[in-house]
Amino acid sequence: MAEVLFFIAATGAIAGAIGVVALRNAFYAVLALVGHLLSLAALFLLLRSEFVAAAQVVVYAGAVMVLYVFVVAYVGGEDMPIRGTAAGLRIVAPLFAVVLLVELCIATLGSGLKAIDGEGAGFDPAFGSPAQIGELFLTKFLLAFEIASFLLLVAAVGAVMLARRRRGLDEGDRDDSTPLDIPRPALTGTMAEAVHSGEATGRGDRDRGGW
Amino acid sequence: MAIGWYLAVSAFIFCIGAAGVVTRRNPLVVLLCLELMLNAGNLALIAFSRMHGTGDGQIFALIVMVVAACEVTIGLGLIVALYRRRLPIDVDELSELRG
Amino acid sequence: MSATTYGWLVLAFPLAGTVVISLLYRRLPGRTAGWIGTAAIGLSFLASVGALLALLDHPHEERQLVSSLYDYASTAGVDGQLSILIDPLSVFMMLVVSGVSALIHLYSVSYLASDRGYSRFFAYLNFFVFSMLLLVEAGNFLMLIVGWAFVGAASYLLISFWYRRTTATGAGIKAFVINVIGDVGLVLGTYFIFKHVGTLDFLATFERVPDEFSTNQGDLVAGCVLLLVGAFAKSAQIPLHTWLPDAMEGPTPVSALIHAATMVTAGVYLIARMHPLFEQAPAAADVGAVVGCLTLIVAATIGLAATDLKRVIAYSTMSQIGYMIMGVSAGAYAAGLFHLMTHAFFKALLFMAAGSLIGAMAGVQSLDRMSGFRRAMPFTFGCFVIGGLALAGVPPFSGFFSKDEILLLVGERGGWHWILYVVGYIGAFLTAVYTFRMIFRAFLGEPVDEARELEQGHVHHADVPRNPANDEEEDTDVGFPGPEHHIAERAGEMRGAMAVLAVGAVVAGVLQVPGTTHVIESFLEPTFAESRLFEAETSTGLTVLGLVLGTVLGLGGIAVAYRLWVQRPDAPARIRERLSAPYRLFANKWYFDELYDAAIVRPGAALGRFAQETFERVFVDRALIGGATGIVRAGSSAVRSAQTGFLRYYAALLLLGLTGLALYFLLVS
Amino acid sequence: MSLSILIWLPLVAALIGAVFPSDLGPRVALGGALATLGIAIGYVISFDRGAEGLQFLTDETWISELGVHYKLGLDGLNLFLVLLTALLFASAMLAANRRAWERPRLFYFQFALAETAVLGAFLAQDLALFVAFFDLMLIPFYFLVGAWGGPDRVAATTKLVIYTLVGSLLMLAGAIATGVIAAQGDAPLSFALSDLQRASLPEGSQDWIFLCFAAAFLVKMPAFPLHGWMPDGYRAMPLPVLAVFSAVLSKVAAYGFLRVVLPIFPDASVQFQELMLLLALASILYGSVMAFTQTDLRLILGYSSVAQLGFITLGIFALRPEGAQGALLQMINHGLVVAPLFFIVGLLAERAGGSEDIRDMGGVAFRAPVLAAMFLIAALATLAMPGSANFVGEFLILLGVFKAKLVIAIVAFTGVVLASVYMLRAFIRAMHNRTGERVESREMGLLDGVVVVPLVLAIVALSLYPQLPLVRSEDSVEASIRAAGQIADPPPPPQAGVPRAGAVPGGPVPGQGGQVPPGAGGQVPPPAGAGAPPSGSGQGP
Repeated sequence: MAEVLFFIAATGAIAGAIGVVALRNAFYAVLALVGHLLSLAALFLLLRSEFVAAAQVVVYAGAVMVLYVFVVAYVGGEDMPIRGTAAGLRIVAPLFAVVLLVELCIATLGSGLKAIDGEGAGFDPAFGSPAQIGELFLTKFLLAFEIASFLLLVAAVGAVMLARRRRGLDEGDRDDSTPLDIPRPALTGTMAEAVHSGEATGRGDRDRGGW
Repeated sequence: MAIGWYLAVSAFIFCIGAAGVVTRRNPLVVLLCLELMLNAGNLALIAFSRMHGTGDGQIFALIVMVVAACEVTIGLGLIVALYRRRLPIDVDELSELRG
Repeated sequence: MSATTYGWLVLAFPLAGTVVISLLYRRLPGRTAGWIGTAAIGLSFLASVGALLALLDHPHEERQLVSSLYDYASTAGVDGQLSILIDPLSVFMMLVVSGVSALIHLYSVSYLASDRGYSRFFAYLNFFVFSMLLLVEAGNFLMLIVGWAFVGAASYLLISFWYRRTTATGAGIKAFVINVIGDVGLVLGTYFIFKHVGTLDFLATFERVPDEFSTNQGDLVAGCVLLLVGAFAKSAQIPLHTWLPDAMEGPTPVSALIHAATMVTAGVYLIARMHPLFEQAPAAADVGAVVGCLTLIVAATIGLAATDLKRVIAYSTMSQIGYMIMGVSAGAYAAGLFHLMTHAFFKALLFMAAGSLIGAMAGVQSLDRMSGFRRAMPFTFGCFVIGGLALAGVPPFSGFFSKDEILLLVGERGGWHWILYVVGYIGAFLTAVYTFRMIFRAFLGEPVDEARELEQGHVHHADVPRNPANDEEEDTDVGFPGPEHHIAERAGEMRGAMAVLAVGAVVAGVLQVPGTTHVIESFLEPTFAESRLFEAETSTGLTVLGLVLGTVLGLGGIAVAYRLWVQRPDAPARIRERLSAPYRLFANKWYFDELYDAAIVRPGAALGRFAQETFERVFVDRALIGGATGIVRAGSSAVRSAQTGFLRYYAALLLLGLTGLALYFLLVS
Repeated sequence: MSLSILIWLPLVAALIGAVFPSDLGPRVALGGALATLGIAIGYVISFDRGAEGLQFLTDETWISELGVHYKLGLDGLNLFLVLLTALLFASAMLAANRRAWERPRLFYFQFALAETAVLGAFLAQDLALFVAFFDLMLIPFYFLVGAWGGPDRVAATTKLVIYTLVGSLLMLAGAIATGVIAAQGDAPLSFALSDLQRASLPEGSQDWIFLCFAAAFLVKMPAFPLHGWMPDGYRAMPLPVLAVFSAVLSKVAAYGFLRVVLPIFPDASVQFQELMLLLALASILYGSVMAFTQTDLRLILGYSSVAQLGFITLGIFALRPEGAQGALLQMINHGLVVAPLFFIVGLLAERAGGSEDIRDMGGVAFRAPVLAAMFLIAALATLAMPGSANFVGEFLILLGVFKAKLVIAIVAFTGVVLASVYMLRAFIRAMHNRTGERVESREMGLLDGVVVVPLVLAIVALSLYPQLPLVRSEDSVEASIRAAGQIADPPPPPQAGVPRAGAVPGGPVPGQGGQVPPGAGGQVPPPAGAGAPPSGSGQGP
């Protein structure tokens, strides 16, 4: 039974993954990813990680993916030709990917770890339960937990900062500056200035005398 | 099922994701591919967790999820900002930071 | 109070004067600064007298007192203390320095009255007196060097007192640099001696010298010659004399005080103070005697040809110091110091009179422009003549006795010292000639316009003040030199100061009349107690010969000058034509300035330019900097080309790296 | 109180200041610097001059696996350098407060970071910690020059950073090698200077490590011919920054020789003594000649610093107590004179239409007597006029060199003469002569005076009593050069006669002491009569 379920779920996950990479329409790609995530959640269940599976479905496939869908809807999921400016990458990249896959397979299968041929440790009813996870989070991994929560906070604030509407800039007005211009004050001295020294110094003659 | 199978699937998904990151030009899809790679990692972590019978791997997976969520918010925020400024939504065009 | 307490007081008054005047320079009305300065020096003189009296209370052999305030730099075997040495020699110098200084301060009170830099002048002048007193009271080499350099700095400040004149600042820097060369000589000499005796203290050094050094030992001779370099630089002896004529850029009281009476005689004091060293190193002492002799004759010849009033006196100063250096180097310590004292009197007097004359000429110093001031300025004329007679060595004026005593003692040494003796008398003759050339040209003859104006009761003032050295227009809005000129006939302070000095110049000789009085000699005896040369026997024959020779040469020189410049005014021009080669040599000051310019200044500047333009630019900037930054720049541009800005390219690189890494681990395991 | 407070206080104050509005922030940073100065003065007062070794020791294990300690301590070697650093940074902050800066909070943060780094480098008693602080110094100056400098600052910054970084990397390599080589055998890995000093390194490795350290220090000083970054760097730096850079940072390098190089690599120090002396001599002559040809006041002072640092190096590598004592005193002196001079350059430029070129100046002294007096005192001290503490420093340095290598000392005196030429030239061209075209002579304001006058008073005070630092540093300096000194100049055989010191006036009975070999004088303690002023007759009672 487990084998069948594994086979179905694994097929779904891989298919979803291929869909994400191959589909031209970004909206479809997002949907493919949702499918992939659900399949993955099934795999987690097979590994007896109920809590993670639930989190995967609720948080990931639910909340995060909704965010994607919103953005796709906002930005527009136009077709993007899958071809590189550097055309070579199109051939080279999958090649490397395949090589990497082969290597990983060799690594896992040839590692000689006896344990990976088994089905894992013996059955423990507490394994993967919310209680166990919660306890771990609040004891052994408390610091990681706190840092993660802080990271989330920062990310939330950062996202707001990035995507907020700038004052004085009407919808549709063109803002010529790139985001990179804003944190850099005039003439801080970029590496370009340094390397072509002399070119970038025209504006530099502020008052030298006095203090 | 042997743990090795899960690991194989994980490797497969990881490589698909990696190939996607390299070949796709739409930053949105690049982000999706990154999610694939992260999830592949998660799968491996959970498989090992199962193998050892301890919860540590699951904790790792959850933290990875948190990081992924953060990455998504920032990434998507960037995409929205790009769109606002009428910049091309295309990683090849956004090459301002070259040396 | 003990003698050393008086010694500290002597130092404290001028220093306090400097500090008070500097801090209050803005709030001192009128001539207050001048009176404060004069009072400080006057008190210092009184303290010197106190030190003298206190010292005389001590028995003869206990008249060398050391007092130390604190450790100044005492580390790693160096024992530098802030200590003074009170002995007859230093008291003698203190009296001369503070006495003459007090009079010159008094003179300056009115001489500089209209100058905007009035307070500054007295602050500097007081500082100078402090430094000079520190020099003569120093109890060890370190303090001596400090005083030595301080007087140099004060001299610099006062030479370039009218600092809007580029000639003054140029002269100042020249004086300072040559003095620094002297300081270096002094320091190096100290090293040579310190290396052996292991102490900086004078008395301890002198005691150890006979044990540590054999006669004419290499290090001692080297040390003494280097000390002499210091003495030559300070006392304007050949070859380090070129700064002194230029130093006449300073106000005339400065020339009187620093460049005639006190500072330039420091070299004489130094040799006298170091006599235990020089007696152990006769070779070095001979160098001093020869250089002194050379200087006295060279300076006298230049004095014959110079036309600037103050420079003539300056060259005569050089020449007279040559006598002193020759004297103390040859062992005639008391005579040399006696001449130092009488010279301080009559030379300061001459400079003061010259200052008065220059005031009447509205700042002009050229002898060619002066004539016939006798009736317009009787007092100045009188002082000038007294000073001139003393300088020329006419009996019974003071200079006669002191100069003849030096030459007598030099002659007594015998051997090759006879050459010095003869040259000394030739110099004495030339001295009389150029001194009275100056007096006759300035005071006799047809009165010039300025003199006529003065006879009608009005001091001449130029419409546009000009720098006498290069005829540049003065910066009148600045206020220094001041717009008003002052002459002795109109200013009581100037007259008073000059009168006292004139009396000194006339009567000081009685202190040391050959065969009769020995005031100076017996007073100085404790300092030179262990000297082998101090109490030299003099033969009566030589003494009488010297007195007669001195009188004849002095009067003869005056007669020659009278004949040439009064009776036959066209004669000098003819002589000049007939002897054009020596004349050019003298008028161009033996080409010393040109020589230094060609040998040191210009090569130095060329080296600087080479370093600046070639070495710095080519080697340091191109090769070293260019090399280092070039490598980094090339490296950075190589790395930069990898930064294409394409995200996917970076991702592919990551992937490549990952693949490679995995491969590596596979192969390794 | 811990030395850590001294080090980190400025930085903390600047961080607190960064929270305040930008007009108050600088004041807070300044307050931090002043408080640091107060603490430093407190340390000088409570310093026990009789005690041996380090005082106020802080010793924490920092990275235990590598044997790196967070070890701080004060001794005679760094006591006054710390005070100098605190004093000059306080003055420079005060000077900086006189004008507005763009992004002031960032500026003061960098400034305070620099102070922290310099203090750390002076106080560190662990080689790794020293290297860390030494390299940390570069970071704030990179920003201070790069962001707030004058024209061409980017090129100047690049030069400065690349050049000094190369030296720093060499030093890092040398430091690691020192620790590793010293730990061979059963000794545990440790970077504490005291441990390294005990473990004597083999001569072969000493040599190349010495060269690494020397390169770093000589670049930082800068010494000829590694001074290439100096002209551009000096031209570009804002003046308050330049004042501390020139006054303090170069001293860290010279201090490094005394603290690190001589005790740990004594054999190599002796091996390369002549090379270092010749380099120092070249620095003196070259710096002096160049200072004479420059017209930009900054560069005159810059090249004069090259020459002065040459003297300091000369004193250190005389490998004699006099020389090293003089070098240490001269470090303090040079810092004290060059900082006010740079502030005065700023004041002069204000009066000369913004130009710092002496050709555009002249006649400034007329209405500014106080300014002129300050400039004059600082200039005379710079040219080491006897009576200044600088002279005492140079006297001791050259005495040390004189005893070690006579010819070098004599040639080095040329530098003394040249110094008087270039410093007076600068003074006269700026202050005297006719008024320049755009010059407006006016007295310095009260606040300018608050910056400059205390420093000049410090110069005067030190000139009156140079013994103040000398007596405190004597033992430490002696300990620092002992190893190298013994190799260079083995102590004379014991039958060298009666020790001669202790006999100041009133001294030995004539004929008591025989011939003492030259050099014996260097090892003897100061005269016994040090405390009690000898008075009375030399002839004996």
